[in-house]
Amino acid sequence: MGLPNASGDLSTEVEVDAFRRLFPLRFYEKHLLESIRPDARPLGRARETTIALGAVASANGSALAKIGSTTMLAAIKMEVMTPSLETPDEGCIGLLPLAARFPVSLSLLKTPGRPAEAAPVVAKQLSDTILSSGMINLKELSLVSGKAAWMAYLDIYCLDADGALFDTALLSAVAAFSHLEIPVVSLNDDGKIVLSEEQGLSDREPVNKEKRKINLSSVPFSLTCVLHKNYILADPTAEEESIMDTIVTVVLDSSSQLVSLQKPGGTVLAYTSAIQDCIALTRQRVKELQKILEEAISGMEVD
Amino acid sequence: MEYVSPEGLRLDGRRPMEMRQLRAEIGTVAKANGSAVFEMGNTKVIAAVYGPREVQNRSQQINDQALVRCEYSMANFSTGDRMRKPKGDRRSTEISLVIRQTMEACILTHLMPRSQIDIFVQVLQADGGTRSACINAATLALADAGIPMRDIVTSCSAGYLNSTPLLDLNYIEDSAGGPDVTVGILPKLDKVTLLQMDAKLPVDIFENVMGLAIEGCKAIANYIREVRTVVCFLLSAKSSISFP
Amino acid sequence: MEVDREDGRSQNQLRPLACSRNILHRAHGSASWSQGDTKVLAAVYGPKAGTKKNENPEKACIEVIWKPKTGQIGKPEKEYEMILKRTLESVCILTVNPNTTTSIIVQVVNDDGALLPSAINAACMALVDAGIPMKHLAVAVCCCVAKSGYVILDPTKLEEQQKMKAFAYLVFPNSVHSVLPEGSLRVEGEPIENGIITSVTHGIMSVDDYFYCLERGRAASVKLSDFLRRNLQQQSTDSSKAG
Amino acid sequence: MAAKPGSAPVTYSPNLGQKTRPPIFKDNDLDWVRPDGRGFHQCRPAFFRTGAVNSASGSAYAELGSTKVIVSVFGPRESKKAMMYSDTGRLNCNVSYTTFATPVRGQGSDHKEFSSMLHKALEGAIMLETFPKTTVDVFALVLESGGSDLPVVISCASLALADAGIMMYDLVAAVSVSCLGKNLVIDPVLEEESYQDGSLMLTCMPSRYEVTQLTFTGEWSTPDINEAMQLCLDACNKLGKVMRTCLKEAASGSQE
Amino acid sequence: MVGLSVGEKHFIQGGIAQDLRSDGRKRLTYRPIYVETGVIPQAHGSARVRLGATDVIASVKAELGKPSALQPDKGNIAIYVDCSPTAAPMFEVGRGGEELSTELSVALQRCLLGGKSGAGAGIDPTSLVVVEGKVCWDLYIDGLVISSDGNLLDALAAAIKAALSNTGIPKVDVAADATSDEQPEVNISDEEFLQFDTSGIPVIVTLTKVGRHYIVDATSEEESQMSSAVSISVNRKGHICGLMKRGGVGLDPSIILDMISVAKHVSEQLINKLDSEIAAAEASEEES
Repeated sequence: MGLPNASGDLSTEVEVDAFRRLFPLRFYEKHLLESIRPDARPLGRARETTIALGAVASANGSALAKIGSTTMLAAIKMEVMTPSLETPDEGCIGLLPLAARFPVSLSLLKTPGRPAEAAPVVAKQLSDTILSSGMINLKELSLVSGKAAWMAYLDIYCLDADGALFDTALLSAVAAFSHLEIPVVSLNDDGKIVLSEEQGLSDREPVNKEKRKINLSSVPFSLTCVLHKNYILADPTAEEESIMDTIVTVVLDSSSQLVSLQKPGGTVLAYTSAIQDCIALTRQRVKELQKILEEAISGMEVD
Repeated sequence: MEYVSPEGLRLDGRRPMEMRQLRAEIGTVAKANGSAVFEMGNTKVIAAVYGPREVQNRSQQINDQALVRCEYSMANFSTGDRMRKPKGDRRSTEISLVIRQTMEACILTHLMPRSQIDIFVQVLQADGGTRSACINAATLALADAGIPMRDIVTSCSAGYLNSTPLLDLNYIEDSAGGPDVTVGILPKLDKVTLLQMDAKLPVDIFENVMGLAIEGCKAIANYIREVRTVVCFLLSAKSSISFP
Repeated sequence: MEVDREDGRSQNQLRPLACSRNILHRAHGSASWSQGDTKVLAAVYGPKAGTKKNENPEKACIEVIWKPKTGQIGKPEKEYEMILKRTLESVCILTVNPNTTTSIIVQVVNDDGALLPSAINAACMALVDAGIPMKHLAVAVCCCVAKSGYVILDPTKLEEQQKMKAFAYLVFPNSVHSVLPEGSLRVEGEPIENGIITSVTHGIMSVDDYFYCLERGRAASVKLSDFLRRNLQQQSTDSSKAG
Repeated sequence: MAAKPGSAPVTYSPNLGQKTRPPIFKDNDLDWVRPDGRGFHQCRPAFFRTGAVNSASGSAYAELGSTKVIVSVFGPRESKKAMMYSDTGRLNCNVSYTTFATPVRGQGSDHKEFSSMLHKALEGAIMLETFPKTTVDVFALVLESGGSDLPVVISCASLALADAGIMMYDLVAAVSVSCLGKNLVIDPVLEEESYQDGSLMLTCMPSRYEVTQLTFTGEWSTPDINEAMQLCLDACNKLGKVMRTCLKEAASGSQE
Repeated sequence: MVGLSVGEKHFIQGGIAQDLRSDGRKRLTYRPIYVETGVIPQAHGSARVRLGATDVIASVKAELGKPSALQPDKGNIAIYVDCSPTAAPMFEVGRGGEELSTELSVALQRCLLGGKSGAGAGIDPTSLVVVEGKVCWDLYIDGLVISSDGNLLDALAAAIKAALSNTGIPKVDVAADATSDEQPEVNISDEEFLQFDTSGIPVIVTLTKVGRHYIVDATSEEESQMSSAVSISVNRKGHICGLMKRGGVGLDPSIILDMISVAKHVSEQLINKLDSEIAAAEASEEES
C-alpha cells in the first residue's frame, strides 16, 4: 500500500479530475470522511428515481424506470398458451428479462463490458425474485381452465447503465406489471382466443370480462448498497461499484419480509450490524419506492 | 426393401461392382490457386484451394510445416428437400476434419513452413458418397494449385446390403442404414490413409467390402491421372503458343 | 424442537463430509468434495500469464467455469459462476500475481442438495492444493427455512424440493487459531469468522429467520473449518511421510 | 414457473390476423384520408433529443408519431485486435428491435438488413480519415415500430454521431415515400407500409445537397421517380433544419 | 481484399477515364455472358451464369404451402444467396461472407419481388396460388456464388431469371369436394408442368462510379476503386423495378437521375443478350 503515500505530494498539485482518475479510492475516502459522496449525496440516500408508465404503446404493459442515470425499459406482451397438464388453471410468466440486450457502457471510463456479462445473472436473479415473492397469482392468468391461459412475456432493456442494475430492473418490472392491462378476448369458432373488438365477436361473451388488471400482492422492492470499511453507501453508481467491490442487495416485499439478500463476495466481510443497517436502509427505500410507484399510477389514472 | 434385384441389378441399374459415371474438370474457379469439379453420378462437388500463402491468424502458425485448413459446406439446394441448416453444423465440421486430416497426410507440408493452405469444398448436389467426392475433388484442386504431394489421394465408398457388397453407394443405398465403408488410399504407394465405417460387420465380409472400396479407389485414381494428363497436355499446348 | 429428517439427522447436523486433494494429474491443483451424496470436483489451472479482456491487469484474475452434470450451460450456471468467482476473488490475495489468470473448473458429479456450498468448498480446497496465495479459507453452508418455520442445515435435494420455503447459502472465513489471547481478532466486537463473505438467498423469509440462519450457519462453519483444517494437516503429513 | 428452455409452451398472439383488407384505391381517389389524418405530402411532427444515454459517447432519441428510436454511439475506440490495420476509421452499425416493438411479439434480434443500410447511409457522411485505427460503434434500438423505422433510425443515428463529436460533412436526414395506387404518400405509418405498392427511401446531406443512400422497391416510371425524389429532398431539407435546431438547443443548454 | 499497388490503381482509373478498361472493354460494355440451364437436376429449375470469372448458380425449388393470412391470393417467394468460401477465403464461416450474403439477398428481393403489395414484381405471386387462402406454391430461390470477380448482383439476377425460365412447376389438381374450412386434398401431377412468364423479370444493372465516370460490370479490381455504386433493376418496359445505392460517398441527385437513364439504355441490350443466351441454353439442354 505504498500508493497513497506516494500520491500525497501529488495530490496537492493535480487537479481534482486527474486525482479522481489516478487515485479513485483515495478520492472517495476523502469524501467519505466528510460523510458525503462526490455527487453531493449523503451516504444513505438513493439517487433521484422516476417511473414513467406506458412508455411503449405496442406492449400491453410497460414502464420506464430511472434511478439516477440508470435507465431500464420493461414491457409485457400477453400471448395465449395452452396450460400444462399439471397446472390447468394457471398462466405463466415468460420471464426473459434480457436485462442488457442493448450493449451499453462499453465506454472506456466505466468498467468496460459489465452489463453484457451481467445480463444473464441479473436476469436470473430477477426471475427468481419475481417468482419467489409471490407477487403475481398465476391463477389470475387463466382464461379457460385447461384450454387457454395467458403467457406474460416480460422483456427488460437496459438503455443506460450507471450502477444498481438489479434495483432498476426490478423496479421497472414491478411498474410494468402494475401498468399491465389485459385485453378483452373471446373464444372464436376455431377454439382460438382472439381480441373481441377486432373480430366482430363483440356479441360474444368475453372470456375475461373481470380480469383486466392483475392484483399485485406483496410487491418486492430492492436496494443495493456498497460496503467499504465501516461505511455503507446506498444505491451506488457504476463508478462506486467498480471501486468498492463489496455489494449487498436486499430485496424486501411490502410486508417487510426478506425476499432475497445477495452478497456475492467482496473484500469486506459483512457483520451482523452491517447487515442490519442495510436492511434498515432498504426498509426506508421500500417506502420511498412505494410512494413513487403510487404517484405514477395515480398520475396515469388522472390522464 | 430390396436393394439388389434377383437379376443382380441395383436400384439405379448398376451392377454391384459398378461405379457411377465419373467426371472431373480442373480450373473452374478463376480466382483460386487451384480448383476442380468432381462428379460421381449425381453427386457433384466443387473444391477450391487457396495457398500456400501467409498465415492469416498468427497464433495458428506452425514453424516447421504448413497449416492446412479445410471447410466443407453444402449448398441449400444440394439435397432432395431444400434444407435450411445453419452453416457449420456438426456433420460438416466432422467432414471438414476428415478431409483435412486426409489431405494433410499427403501434402508435403514440411516444404512450406509458416504458410497456410486453405481447401474449400462445396457440395452442389448430394447423392451419397459426398465424403469421397470431396476428397477426390480436393486432390485434383491441390494438384491444380501445384502443391507438392506424396501421391494423390483417392477415395471411394462401399457398402453391404442384401448380403451383397456394393461399390459407390448412392443416397438411397446410403440411407438404408447398412454399413458404409469409406476408404482413402495413396494409389502409387498402395497405402490406406482413411478408413471409416459406422456399423457392425463380420471381419471376413468387412475385408471383402474394403477390398471392393480399394478397387474403386484405384479406378478413380486411373481416371484422375487421365484427367491430369489431358490437362497437362492442354497446358503445354497453350504455353507453346504463348511462349514459342 | 425435534424435527424429523428423512435420513435421521438432527436439524443442525451436517451430512458426512469427505474431501480428497491432488486427484488430477494435469491440473495444478484439484480437490473433490462430497457432502452426503452431493459430490463436486474442482480443478485449478494457473496462474497463467495475461488477463482476459475487461479485467484489471494490475490484479490476478480468477476465472470460473461451471460444468453441470448434464445439459448445457444456462442462466443458473452463469449465476453460480459469478457467485463463485466473486467469493474466491475475495478470499485470494490478488495482488501477489498481477496480470495472471487462474482458472477454476467445477464439475458437478452428483447433486443432492446444497450444491453451491459444496462447490465453493471444493474450489477452495483445490486452490489450497494448487498453492494459490489466500487470506483464509472460505467455508460454505446451506441453511434452509422449512415451511413450518424451523431451520435445518445442509438439506438434501428431496428436502430442498419438498419442505423448504426459503434457503440461504452462506460463506464465512474459517475460524482462526490464534496465539494471541481470545478475542484479539475482533472486528466491530465480532470475531472475524462471523463476517459474511457471501450470502445468497432464495424464497421469502422474515428478517429474524435470516439472522437465525446466520447464527446456525456460523456454528456449523466452525465444525466445517475444523474438518478442513484436519484434512489439510492430515494430507500434508501423509505426503511428507511418503516423500 | 418460468418457461424452462426446451419445454417452452407454444404461444400465439390473440391479435393475429386482425388486419382488415386495405381500402381499394381508385385512380383518382384523392378523398382518402390517411390513418392519422395527415395530408399526403405532410410528415409527422419530429421530436429529437440528444444526450439520452450518459454512458455512451453520444446518443440521441427520436420520436415520429409512434415510431420511437434510441441510438447510442461509442468511440472512436480501439479496433478489435483481430482487425487488420486500417488508415481510416471503421464504422460499425447495429440496428435491433425490442421484442415488443411490433404488434406481434418478435424475437428482438439484430436486424441485419437495416444494419447494413444504416452503415451505407452514414459512411458517405462521416470523415473516416479523422480517426484512423479506431472504430465507431453505432447501436440503434427501435423501442416502438410505427412505420418508416429505417429513415428515423438513420436521422437519429446521425444526430447521435454529432452528439459524440464525430467529424461529419453534414447531418444525414432520411425520409421515405410510399406509393399507394397512384398516390405518393410521404413518411408512411406502419399500416400504410403494409400495403404499399412501392416505396422509395432517400437519405441526404441537406446542406451539401448530396444523396448518401437511395432505395426503390416496386415498379416506378420516370416522372414518378422525379416527383418522389423531389418530395423527399424537400422533406429532408426541413427535417435537417429540425435536427439542426435540436443540436443548437443542446449546445446552448450545455453552455449555460 | 484486393491488394493493388499505386501504379495499378492509376492504370485502372486512367483506363476508365479514357474509356478503355484494362480488359479492353468500354465503360458501358458487359463481359461476355454464358448461360447454362438445368445444372441441378434435383431442383425444379436451375441455371448457371458466368460473367468473366464470376460464376454463380441459381436454383428454384417449389414446395406446397399455405398463403399468409394477410395475402390469401398470393404465393410466397423467398430469395436466399449464399457465398461459397470457394469463391474467396473471405466467405468462410464467421468471416464477412454472411454479411455479403444478406446484402445480396435483400437487394435481389427488393429488385425482383416488387413492393409489399406485390405490385411490380417480376413473377406474379398470384400465379402461384392453387386454392385461394388454402394452398399455394412456396418458391425458394437459392443463389450460390462459386467464383467471384465483381458484379455479383447482376450475375445473380441474370441467373435467377434464367433459372425461372427453366422452371417447371408441376400441375396440381384439387379435389373438388373439399369443404370450406378443411385443407383441400391435392394431386401433384408428374407429367404436366407449368412454365412461368419470365418476360417481366427485370435485369439488374450496377453502375460503379470510379473517378468522374461510371462503368457497368466492374471486375473486383475495379470495384475496389469505386467511390460509390448504384444498382438499378429495369424491366423490359423500361420501368425501374428497384434501385439501391451501395454505399460510398454521396451523389448529387441529378447524377443519380442521369445514371437511371443510362441504366435503362444499357438494360435493353442486356435483356436481349440474356434472352437469346437463355433460349440457346434451353435449346442445347433439350438436345442433350
